[in-house]
Amino acid sequence: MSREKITPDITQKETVKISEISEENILDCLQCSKCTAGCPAIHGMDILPHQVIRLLQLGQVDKLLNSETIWSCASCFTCASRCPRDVDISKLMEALRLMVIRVKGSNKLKVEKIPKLLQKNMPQQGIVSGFRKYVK
Amino acid sequence: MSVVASSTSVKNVEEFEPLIVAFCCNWCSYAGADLAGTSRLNYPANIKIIRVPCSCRVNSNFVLRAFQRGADGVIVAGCHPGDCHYMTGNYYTRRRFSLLKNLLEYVGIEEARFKVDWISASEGNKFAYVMNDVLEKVHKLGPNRKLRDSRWKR
Amino acid sequence: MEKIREEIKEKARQALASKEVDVILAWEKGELWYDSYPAFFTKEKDIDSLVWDSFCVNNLSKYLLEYTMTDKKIGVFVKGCDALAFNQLVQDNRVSRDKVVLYGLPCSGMVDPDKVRTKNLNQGLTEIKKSKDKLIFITKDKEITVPAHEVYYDKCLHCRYPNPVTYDQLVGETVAAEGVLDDSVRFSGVKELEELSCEERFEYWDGQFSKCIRCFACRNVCPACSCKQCTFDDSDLEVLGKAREDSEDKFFHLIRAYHVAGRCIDCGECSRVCPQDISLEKLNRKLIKDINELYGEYQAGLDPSAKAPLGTYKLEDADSFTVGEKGGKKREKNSKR
Amino acid sequence: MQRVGVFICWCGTNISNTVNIDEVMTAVENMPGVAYSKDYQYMCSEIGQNLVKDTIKEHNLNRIVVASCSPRMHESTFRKAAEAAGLNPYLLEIANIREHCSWVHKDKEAATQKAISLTRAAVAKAILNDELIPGEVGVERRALVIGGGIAGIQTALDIADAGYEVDLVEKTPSIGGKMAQLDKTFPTLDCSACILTPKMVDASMSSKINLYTYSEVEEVSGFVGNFEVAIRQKARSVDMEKCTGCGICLAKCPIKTALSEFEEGLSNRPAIYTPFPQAVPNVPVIDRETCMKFRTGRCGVCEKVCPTKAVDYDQKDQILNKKYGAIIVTTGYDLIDLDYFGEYQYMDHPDVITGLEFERLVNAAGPTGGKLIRPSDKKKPKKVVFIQCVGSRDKSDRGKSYCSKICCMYTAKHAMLLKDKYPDSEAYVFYIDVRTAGKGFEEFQRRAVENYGVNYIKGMVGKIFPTNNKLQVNGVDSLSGEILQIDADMVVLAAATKAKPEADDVARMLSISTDSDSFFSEAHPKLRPVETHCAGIYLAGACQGPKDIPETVAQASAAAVKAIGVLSKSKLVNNPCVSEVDKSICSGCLACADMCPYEAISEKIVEEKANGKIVGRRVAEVNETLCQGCGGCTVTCRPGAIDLKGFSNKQILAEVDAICR
Amino acid sequence: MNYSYYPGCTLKTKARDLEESALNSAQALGVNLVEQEEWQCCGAVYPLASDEIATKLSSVRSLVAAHEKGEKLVTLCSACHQVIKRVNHDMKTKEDIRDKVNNYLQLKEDYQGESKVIHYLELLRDDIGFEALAKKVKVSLEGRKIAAYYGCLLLRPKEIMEFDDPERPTVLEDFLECLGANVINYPYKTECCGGYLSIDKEKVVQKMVNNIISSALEQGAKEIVTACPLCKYNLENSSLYNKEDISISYFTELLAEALDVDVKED
Repeated sequence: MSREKITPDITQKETVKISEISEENILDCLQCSKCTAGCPAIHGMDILPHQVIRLLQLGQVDKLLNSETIWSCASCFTCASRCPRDVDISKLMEALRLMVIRVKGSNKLKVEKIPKLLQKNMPQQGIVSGFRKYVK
Repeated sequence: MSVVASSTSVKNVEEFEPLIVAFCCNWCSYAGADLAGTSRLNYPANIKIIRVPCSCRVNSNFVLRAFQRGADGVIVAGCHPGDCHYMTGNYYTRRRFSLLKNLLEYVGIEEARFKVDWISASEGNKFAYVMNDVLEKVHKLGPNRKLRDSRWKR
Repeated sequence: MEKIREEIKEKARQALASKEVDVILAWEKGELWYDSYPAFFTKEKDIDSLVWDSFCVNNLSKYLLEYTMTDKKIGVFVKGCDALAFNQLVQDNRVSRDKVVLYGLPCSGMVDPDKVRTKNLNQGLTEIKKSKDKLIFITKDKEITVPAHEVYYDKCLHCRYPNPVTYDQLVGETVAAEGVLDDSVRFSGVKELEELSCEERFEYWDGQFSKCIRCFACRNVCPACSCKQCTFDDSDLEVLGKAREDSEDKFFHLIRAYHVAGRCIDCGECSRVCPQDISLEKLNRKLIKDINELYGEYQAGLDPSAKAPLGTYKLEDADSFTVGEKGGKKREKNSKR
Repeated sequence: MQRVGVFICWCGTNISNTVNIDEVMTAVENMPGVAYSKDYQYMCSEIGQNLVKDTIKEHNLNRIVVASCSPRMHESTFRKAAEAAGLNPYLLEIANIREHCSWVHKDKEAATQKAISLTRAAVAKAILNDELIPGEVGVERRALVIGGGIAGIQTALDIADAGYEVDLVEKTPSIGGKMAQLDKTFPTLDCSACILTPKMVDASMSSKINLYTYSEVEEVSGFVGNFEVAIRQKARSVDMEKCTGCGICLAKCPIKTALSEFEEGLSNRPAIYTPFPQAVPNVPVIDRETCMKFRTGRCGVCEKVCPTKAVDYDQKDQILNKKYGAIIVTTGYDLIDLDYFGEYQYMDHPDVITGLEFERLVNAAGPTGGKLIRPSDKKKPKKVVFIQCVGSRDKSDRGKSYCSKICCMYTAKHAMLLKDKYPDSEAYVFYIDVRTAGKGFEEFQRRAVENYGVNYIKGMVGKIFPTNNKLQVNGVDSLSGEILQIDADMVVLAAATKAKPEADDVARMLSISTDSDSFFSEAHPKLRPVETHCAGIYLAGACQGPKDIPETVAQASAAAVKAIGVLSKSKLVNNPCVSEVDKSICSGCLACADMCPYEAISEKIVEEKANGKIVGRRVAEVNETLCQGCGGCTVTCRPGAIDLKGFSNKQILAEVDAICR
Repeated sequence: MNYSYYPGCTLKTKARDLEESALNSAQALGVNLVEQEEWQCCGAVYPLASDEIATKLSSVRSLVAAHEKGEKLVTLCSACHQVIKRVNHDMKTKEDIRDKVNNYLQLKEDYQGESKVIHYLELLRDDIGFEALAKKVKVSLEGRKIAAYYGCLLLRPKEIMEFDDPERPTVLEDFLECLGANVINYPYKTECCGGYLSIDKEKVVQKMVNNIISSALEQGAKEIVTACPLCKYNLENSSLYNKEDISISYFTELLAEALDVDVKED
């Protein structure tokens, strides 16, 4: 593992874009980490929810776009409903996902997978939501 | 800072120097203007302030008189609703001047010439911003000829 | 009308005889056919000259101001608009309700002498009779029937309160409020002007105001203008000069309208008496419309115990100047781009 | 003939750098009415003031204009100078050519012209100034303190010490407030009762202090020096004079199940009760809502057992009308409701408690006699989790956006008290930030960590999952990113503080203002911290914002001094810039009276001759001691019959004219 | 009483029992759930991004249709409910979205969020009332140990869903109680089942559902009820799930049972 020095930068284009898509003010967050503490899907996350905002505050969007975290968020809104600063992280997660899948050819869910899912008796609702979350 | 930039752009035009009369309540807006002063925030010298105890002291007569005497714009500034030093004064101000503002517009006086706003003692920035904003708009409109007394020389 | 006239006289006589009142305030016929002017009656025998006809347009309520400095009890006849005016005077503390006995007179409209002249109906006119929605002009040798609305005052055509909103005794029967119009008609003149450009509006009003000869008839007739001394007559403060000067005319009209804001009963008397035909009602109604829209429907003169819109407030009041902030301008509904 | 003297200040270079003083001097000389003008570098200095004084006499000046800094700065300075020279101080006007001119403009020519214009307006106004003489009004030399917590007690003691009478009104049956509920106090850990109860006794013993417990202030009118207050003394159902506080009634009362307010509902009390054994006064009250006698008409045990016949079921509420010179508001605070914080299980699990409940649980006089045990099974807790910022720094609609200020310290205290009682126990504190600004505070908190081994975790708790006999606390250590699960025996929540629910009503009653969180607003956040915008009404303690005991007591003493300042005067001087009515043109419509926020305008009947008879005519009249001079009434008056002295219609119009020249 | 009814894709396929039991029980309660004509799939997840408009249109069409009929719009599936309710909230409160959508749809009259969207549970609670419902129970569920599982979508965000307290909801418990059941309380009833993560993150979902099931089992539950097909699917995929120990059904199935309404068995 190697560690690089970074320069905090909140003004960069990607951060602004994320603020625009999510309409959330990342500066509202005071890093209490309540989001992380309550997140039920935390086992699948390499970067913790409060760290997601912290990295945004530092302008480290790339790290987030390559993270497993944004694909592990179930959009259950537990974080948003308990946030003392009224930050809806689920919207930030969505913005980050969109930043990835809006780039051509970066869909996370392949159509080939569908028949198998249907065999598994998965409700249509699940497949449709997966499509909405992972595909553009 | 945009406040400075806009004021200089106004200055460049030589021919028309608007006169703006601002009625400011002693406790909030006049103090806000003082704060703009102590913070050295710039706004054009065309704005001249008259101190009143409360925005509810400002009579419609005063506003019209200023226009008659050649003012190109008039501002009434008071404490934010709920913060009035006299508890309820500016609630009356709000009703009185909501009507006067609409009435002036109705008889064909340009909307931007009469401004009412709430500026607290801590809003030096807002004071400078509002003054610049009004001046800029009035400047675009040109001199007030509609209400001016033709006999009055400035 | 003729029948009611006798009832009125009877009522007046009885009131004086029984000492119910000391003075009766009603109308009396003048020398000219259209002249029915306000008159005070103190003696029973004078009642004979009391009149109630199609020309009793004068609002008697304001004449009560003459009696503010006495302890006399006055009986006064009030039409719908007069009753609103009366309530407004009570609200303004200018008339004591308990010193007045109100005789309510339902009224379907008063005749505009100008319209009669235009139709040349005044030649040899002896009497006007009413028959349903028609008026019969009777001269020595003939009778001409015309639809009433052709000769009524404009302001009567749009009357919203043909029946008195307050009275002690009602004379005659209530009339159907045919002329009652919704606000879209009432404020149509205002709306038309509002839709013009700023310059067009100015041109319109500049034209109106410059006609003014400052005779103050509008003020003098107005039931909301009841001050002991009018500010325009204050020679010490001199808010208003004497010269004929455009800016002074504008000042006068804006302040006059503003001073009656929230107290104007919309009786239309100011426009009626204006010798220069300035559309004062469009100023007054603009203020009424704004008050209704910003602070809720309000009819001056309906309830003398109500708070005048400019004499009260609500914490959550809207305003017309801080756009975008809380309590800001109402958003234009449904603006399709 | 008005002879105006104009004095133009350079303010060193503050004004003269941007305003051409010579040009202003030349312009001033030509202004109508100006008899003399003079400029000087520092007009506010002693030399400058003497210059003003001397010239007034020398040149026989009768109006003064000083063109200088803001009137909010030096108006009073120059008024005093004018007065010293024998001139009525209200004949002076200030032209603000510093804050409103030289400091905000860069263009020297424009600034100079504006300075001339502002000075011209001041001259025009000054010419119309009248001599104004402030009215005087007597002072009721008694203070009212609303709220009998530590703030109220301290204020009352200090005022009484200075020799003035104080009435202390407390809503509950005893004084003492929140502090009486506390066990130990940070940062010294001395026992709260040990330092509070002597003060409570002092207050009750003082000949200058009248305690009105179980009472509420119901109505306030009047003004500084002369407040009129109605106090409702609720029916105690026990005669204060006869009761000896023997306590037999408490023991015999058949109702035992009412929840004790003082014990935060952790134990029960009878229907006739004193909140706690050290209550002052030590006279019980009957809680009529739970008392069997009041509910069913049967019982009457307390009346029977009372040896002094003090129980009186027929007692009624009494209204006392009293006058005061000053009022001090010390109504304190509450903790927020935790109904909407379901994830902490406070509403659903008995072993999740608030900090205040913890105080009672560790207190020797508390419901467990000082044994710290779990409310559910009365067992000793081994692992206790403390959660800070429950609702504090929370701008969502279930919390409060501010820092509650006391929680960091009391949580450290609680953790240490736990460790003191059970050295083998474990304490975990979840926090967002630890704030220890205060004398000895940082050392105190560090002691918890370093000496007591309290486990501080920077992070929050997501949710508590109650399992069969544990509270599974799920949280995170945000520094390491480790997800934590602690099987706790007890959880203590540092619930946010909030203003009393009735604070807004109290504010309305007193005509003082509150901030968006319903805490009372001080007149100036830095320079007038215990005053309100309403003269003669002062604030102390947590009703003004979250506060600890040392701060509260300091503020209480400060408020006392302010109140004493009023009480020590035999007369108070009013602002003479008040409204007056020209009765000759007043129509008596009283629109002004309706609008007046101070009820300073009333109806008066003047007698006049009309038609040969004397008749009464209604006009408006201003009570100059009530009028605060806002001038709102003048605008309601269409004919201008009511006008504001010092800011008259004529004066303001003259200013407008002068500015527009 | 007539309601507009929005079924959604799953109820016509994998969750037919949810729809049938709901419709039949409604009929027994004198409530007429009229399926909307030509309804379109809501998209299953509410588009959280501010710049996505097209994905909201299908919901708006249903909302408009209900508005035109002057009926409340009833949903059964939690996901549909969340999507439609939130889109309606946007139409009510977000000017830019409202303008864009109205511009696109070119309706006779602009839609401004006038419709009221309710979940079938809300219909039972607020329009019929649990007290009245209890009186109609024919076969009491007495003695059955049932735990309610809420999931996320009905409860959060609470300002928009306005359904119940998101941390301590009671509507399902109240519902079960009025059917006579022995309600089991357990702290995981509002924790997420993993939702769509089961497509790709089965391990994560396993942890999530196991927590829920074990907590319910620990408190002695024999049955779990839910309102959402995906929740049911995920819970049934838990490694701890065992039909003998604990069964999972839709709340409407229990309702139909209690009202003694026939539901066709597949």
